[in-house]
Amino acid sequence: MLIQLKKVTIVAESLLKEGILEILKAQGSTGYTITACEGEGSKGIHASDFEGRNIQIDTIVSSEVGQLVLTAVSERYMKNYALIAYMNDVEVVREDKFK
Amino acid sequence: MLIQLKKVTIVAESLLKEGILEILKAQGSTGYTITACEGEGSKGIHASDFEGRNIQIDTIVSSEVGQLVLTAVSERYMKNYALIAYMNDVEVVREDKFK
Amino acid sequence: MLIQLKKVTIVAESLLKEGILEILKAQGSTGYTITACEGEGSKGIHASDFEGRNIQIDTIVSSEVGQLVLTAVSERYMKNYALIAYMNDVEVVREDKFK
Amino acid sequence: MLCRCQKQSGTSHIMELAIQNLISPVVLCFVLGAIARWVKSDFKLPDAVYQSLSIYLLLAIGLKGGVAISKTPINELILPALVTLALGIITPLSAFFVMRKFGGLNKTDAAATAAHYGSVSAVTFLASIEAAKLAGLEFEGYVAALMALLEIPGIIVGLILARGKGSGSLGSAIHDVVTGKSIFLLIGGLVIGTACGADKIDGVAPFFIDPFKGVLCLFLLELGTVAASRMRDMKQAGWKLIILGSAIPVVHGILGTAAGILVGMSPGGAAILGAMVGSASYIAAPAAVRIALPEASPGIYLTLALGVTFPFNLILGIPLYMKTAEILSQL
Amino acid sequence: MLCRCQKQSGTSHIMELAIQNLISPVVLCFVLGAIARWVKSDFKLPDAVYQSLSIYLLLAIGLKGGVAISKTPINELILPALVTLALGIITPLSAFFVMRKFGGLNKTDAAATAAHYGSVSAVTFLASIEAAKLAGLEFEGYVAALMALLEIPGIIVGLILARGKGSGSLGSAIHDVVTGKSIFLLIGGLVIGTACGADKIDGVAPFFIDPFKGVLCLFLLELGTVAASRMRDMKQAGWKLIILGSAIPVVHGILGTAAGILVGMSPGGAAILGAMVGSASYIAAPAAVRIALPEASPGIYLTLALGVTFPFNLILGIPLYMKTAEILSQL
Amino acid sequence: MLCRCQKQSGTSHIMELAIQNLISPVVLCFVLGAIARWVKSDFKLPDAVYQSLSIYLLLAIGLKGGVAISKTPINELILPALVTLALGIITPLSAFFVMRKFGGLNKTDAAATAAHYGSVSAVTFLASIEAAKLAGLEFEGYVAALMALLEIPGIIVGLILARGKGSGSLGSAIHDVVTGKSIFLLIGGLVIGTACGADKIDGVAPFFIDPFKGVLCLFLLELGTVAASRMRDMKQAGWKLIILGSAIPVVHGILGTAAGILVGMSPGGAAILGAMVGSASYIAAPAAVRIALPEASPGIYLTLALGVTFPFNLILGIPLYMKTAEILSQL
Ligand SMILES: Nc1ncnc2c1ncn2[C@@H]1O[C@H](COP(=O)(O)O)[C@@H](O)[C@H]1O
Ligand SMILES: Nc1ncnc2c1ncn2[C@@H]1O[C@H](COP(=O)(O)O)[C@@H](O)[C@H]1O
Ligand SMILES: Nc1ncnc2c1ncn2[C@@H]1O[C@H](COP(=O)(O)O)[C@@H](O)[C@H]1O
Ligand code: NA
Ligand code: NA
Ligand code: NA
Repeated sequence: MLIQLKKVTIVAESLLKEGILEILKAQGSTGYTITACEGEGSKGIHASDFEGRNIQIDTIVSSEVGQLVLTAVSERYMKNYALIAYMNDVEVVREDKFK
Repeated sequence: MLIQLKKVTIVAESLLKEGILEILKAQGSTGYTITACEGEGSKGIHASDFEGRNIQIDTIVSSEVGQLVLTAVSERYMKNYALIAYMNDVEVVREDKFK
Repeated sequence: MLIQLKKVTIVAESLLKEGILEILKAQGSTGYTITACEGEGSKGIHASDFEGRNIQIDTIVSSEVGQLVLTAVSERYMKNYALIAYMNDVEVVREDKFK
Repeated sequence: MLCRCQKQSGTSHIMELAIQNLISPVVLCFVLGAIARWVKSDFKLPDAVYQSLSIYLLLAIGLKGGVAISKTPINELILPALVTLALGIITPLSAFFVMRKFGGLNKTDAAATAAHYGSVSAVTFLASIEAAKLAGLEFEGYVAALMALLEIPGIIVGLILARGKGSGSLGSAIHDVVTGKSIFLLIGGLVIGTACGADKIDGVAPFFIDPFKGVLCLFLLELGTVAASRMRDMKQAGWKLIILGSAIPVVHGILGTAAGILVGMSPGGAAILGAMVGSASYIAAPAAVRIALPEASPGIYLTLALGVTFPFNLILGIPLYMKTAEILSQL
Repeated sequence: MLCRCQKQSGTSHIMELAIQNLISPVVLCFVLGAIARWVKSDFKLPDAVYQSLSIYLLLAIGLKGGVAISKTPINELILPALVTLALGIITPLSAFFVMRKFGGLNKTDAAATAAHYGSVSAVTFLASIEAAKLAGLEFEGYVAALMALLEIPGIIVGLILARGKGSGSLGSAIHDVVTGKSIFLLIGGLVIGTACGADKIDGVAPFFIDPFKGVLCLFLLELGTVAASRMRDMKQAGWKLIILGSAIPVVHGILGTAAGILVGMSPGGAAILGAMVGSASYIAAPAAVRIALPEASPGIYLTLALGVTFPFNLILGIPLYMKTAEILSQL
Repeated sequence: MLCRCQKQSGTSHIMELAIQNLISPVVLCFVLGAIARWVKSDFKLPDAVYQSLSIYLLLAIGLKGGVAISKTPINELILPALVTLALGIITPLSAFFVMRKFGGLNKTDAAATAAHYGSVSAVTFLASIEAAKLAGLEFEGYVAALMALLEIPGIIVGLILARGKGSGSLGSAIHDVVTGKSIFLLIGGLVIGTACGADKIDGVAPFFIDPFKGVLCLFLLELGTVAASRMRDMKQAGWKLIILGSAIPVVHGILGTAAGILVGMSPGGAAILGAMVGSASYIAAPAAVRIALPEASPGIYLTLALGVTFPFNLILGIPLYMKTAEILSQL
């Protein structure tokens, strides 16, 4: 009953929200979950405190879509923006929700 | 020293909080962590903005309890409510906290 | 292009924030993400609601650093404080960000 | 002839009232919020603050209403209270009937929608108070108590109408409704206001009373964005429902206004009662219905309540009920 | 005979005071919050807003106190300040002694509890001010400065009492206490208020002064839910401790009141000082103690401070200190 | 000789003004926030509340400005508006030139910085209003409208200056700027204020007008911590840039003040215009620049705007512009 899928997680400055969600949609993700967060990494400075801190975007996708999303996000944003992206295996109920 | 357990994650509209926590307890989970989040999926509409957005509930459990929780939650809520549920492997310190 | 690393997750009462971040730095983590959360576990009581609820700290690290962080955190805090800690595998883009 | 003449001047008067009503900070903030959504602005009131503004508004309504109750002889309250309760039982029934007969909804969806039209929208209530003030109409202070009375029965009648269709026990549903934060705070505020009376509430007036209208503006700014999202979902509801979502408030609103005049309320108070009766809840009812009637479609009841009926009342309904009250009071 | 007679009328007066004190928006909001928890309402002030209300209250107390200091000749301040400092050193010692001797606590738990009773509860302080105003008592404006003075020494004495028992350096613990947000904001507000004086603070009065009491209501609504949770944990503390948690504030409170009268404060000011001395901190102290004394059980010190002593003072303690001040001032 | 004499007394007057300006709740709250960061206090206004305060301030500025517009004959507005637009085009050019020539920045970084200096800091604007009030200077109510005018062109000019260097379309960048929440709320407030006029805005004054300055204090408390973090990043910017970050506001500020006097504004109004022109945006501009010019380094433009120029203006710039206005108006 459980199906093996991937959870892709992207942590980025919140200004990138719209752009990342566009990528998700374009690559075939059917849904996402956003959480507000803070953090520190290699890029110390964030654009604007008025815009809120970081966001974490999770999306459950197939392994292929996961690869595509990671590639697209890192190509578009990794160089100039504060962003990390990774994925891990998850066992999911009701796979039809994610297709 | 590290023990292999499961992390079950449930993302759902926040109205379901009490019900989901009841299920967790009933199935043998010893603790949980709740995070506020937003999201989109197959069900576009949430019941009430006054009640807050989505919640993400994580619980660290044994593999068996994880299966039970996923089954119980999806049977009770998946049809009519906005909800996804999945689990993944985690290596945990101090397993006695989770029994 | 994807590299296998570990994501260490620590959920703790928020008073411990500074101390945990010190440990992360000392053990060689290069970044972290903090999310506000609530929860329940074996220790029912938290020190002060004025100080905010729980926090969840995620850090992407190598397997060795992950072990060190888990050991250090649990040795220093597990006995007296509300805290859980675990880690899981993640596949990461651009490993150079985490070294 | 006099009647027709009156009617004409009445109609023009309604337009004036409507325009005067529209050009107010409260309404314009709602419109600004909707525009924010339409032009895809990234404006968004943080969730925590939006929830806190709700808490503030409900508690403040309660406190104010409680002070009014503490000043009103009980026998003046009884008749309006009874009539309000009656309307809280009648209007979900009529909404259910209309939604089944003309709206083509199944039993559960019709009952869920009925629960919303039977209950009351706190913000419509507040907007009608502002409109009454703007128009220079006096009204009874105890209307906030009537609002609390009107919130609950409609929801319960709606849930009863849906019964048989599986779902949990009515008892626990009622517990949820009454302890749900919106009704809990409203009633809590009423009790505190009544117990403390005007003198002691005066000390908290610079927080709960004076800035109230401004807080309402901020709340409506966010509500405008939410309502604009709902308006986008209108296709799901369909044109038939959208027309009904404008017709029902007119019927219920005029009924409520007439009932208010009948039991001797002032024109202002009757119009406010009309606005309440004509309004559809989108805070207390959705939460209760979502839990008790999970099969009902939020795409229908929420869109009707927040996307259709609320803006309709805000812009056209309230002036209409005020005009109705004026005409009826002169009979 | 005169004395006994006075005592009787005194007793009845305390009941009146207690009831008058109870029926106020501030106290009733606290009760409403506790009820919310008991009936399992889903009411909850979002964390971010609750924290911000704390920030507001502490800064506002500071500003107000600062203005009062700027108006008070220093030599008037010296004696009350010294006596407050002395009480901040004596009361943790007495609380420690009692908790060890009669409470059966181990050294660490007793010291942790002592730190709480040695420090002060800002909300009890505020409630005592409201009660004094309600009773028509005048008081010295500089009491807020005394509160700031009273916050710190008790915590430090408590930490010293626990020493030897492992734990980190006292120096870093003290740094944490002083830069902890609650004390930082209070002192910051005092300095700003003193530097600016009444005229310049007037410009921010519509935000920091006028709505203050209303904000306090909202804060107490949430604090009521938190305190109600603590009351549930009372089993962990045990009956003996609960009795001590009511006895200590009486002793400390009367001591503080008497000291206030002795150094020439007005009855109102002395009663407020008594309420402060009798209160137990549940904002600054828990945070400091949790870090510096991790082995101490929050199930004991938090339950005592917030679940027992705070409601006791709110409902019975404050009227008692006011009556005490009245009697002592007539001697 | 008269001139020199005047100049001397002018200089001393500036110090007095600066000190009087410093000792105000608004400035001291900023300083307190910075201290909080320096002593590593855990004070932190929750993000949700900080964002909401921004929303409140921008909407309130808009409403107030709108009321002023509704009272001002249009022909009085035209000249100041045109001059403001011109300054919004000139100042990014001069800042770009200076940053390229003397600051050693590459084209993108210079353009990004220019966008900030061409736009305006709402909080500097507010602080200059408070300072003018404190100094007893009258000013034109429509300055808030000028601020809205000044926000946008500078950003657009900055983005044009950077062009060629890859990046997306200018059109979508402009859409982002105009629908960005800060400018959207400011303009929305202006429209609502103008449409409603003084009478109707009066009803929301106890929320949007009276407590405004106090809210500003709370906002500045948090902004102080943010600015203090930026000051730590100054090494990244380098001394040359820090000096330019103080010199540019002086030049632009005096230019703006002189322009204001020239078009017949009162000394107070001209000084406020000067403060706006001399200020660098750290709300609207950073968000726009970050999206449209990703290669530009926030470590430079943010540090200059928030870490250097904002505190400079708050403490020295504003008194300087006021003195300048006074002198120029006497010529
Ligand atoms: N090693 C890490 N572990 C967890 N989160 C990280 C790590 N590095 C960076 N982050 C998160 O990603 C954001 C952007 O990272 P960076 O681009 O490295 O500044 C940071 O603000 C953190 O929230
Ligand atoms: N593919 C997905 N990845 C991550 N989160 C999802 C996904 N689909 C749905 N969600 C989350 O689960 C909630 C309910 O989903 P749904 O029932 O599909 O509307 C959404 O609001 C999202 O927060
Ligand atoms: N089994 C669990 N699953 C997920 N989170 C947990 C679990 N147990 C504890 N937690 C989290 O860790 C915090 C501290 O746990 P404890 O020390 O057991 O009180 C709790 O408040 C929860 O947020
Ligand atoms: Na209704
Ligand atoms: Na004390
Ligand atoms: Na500028």
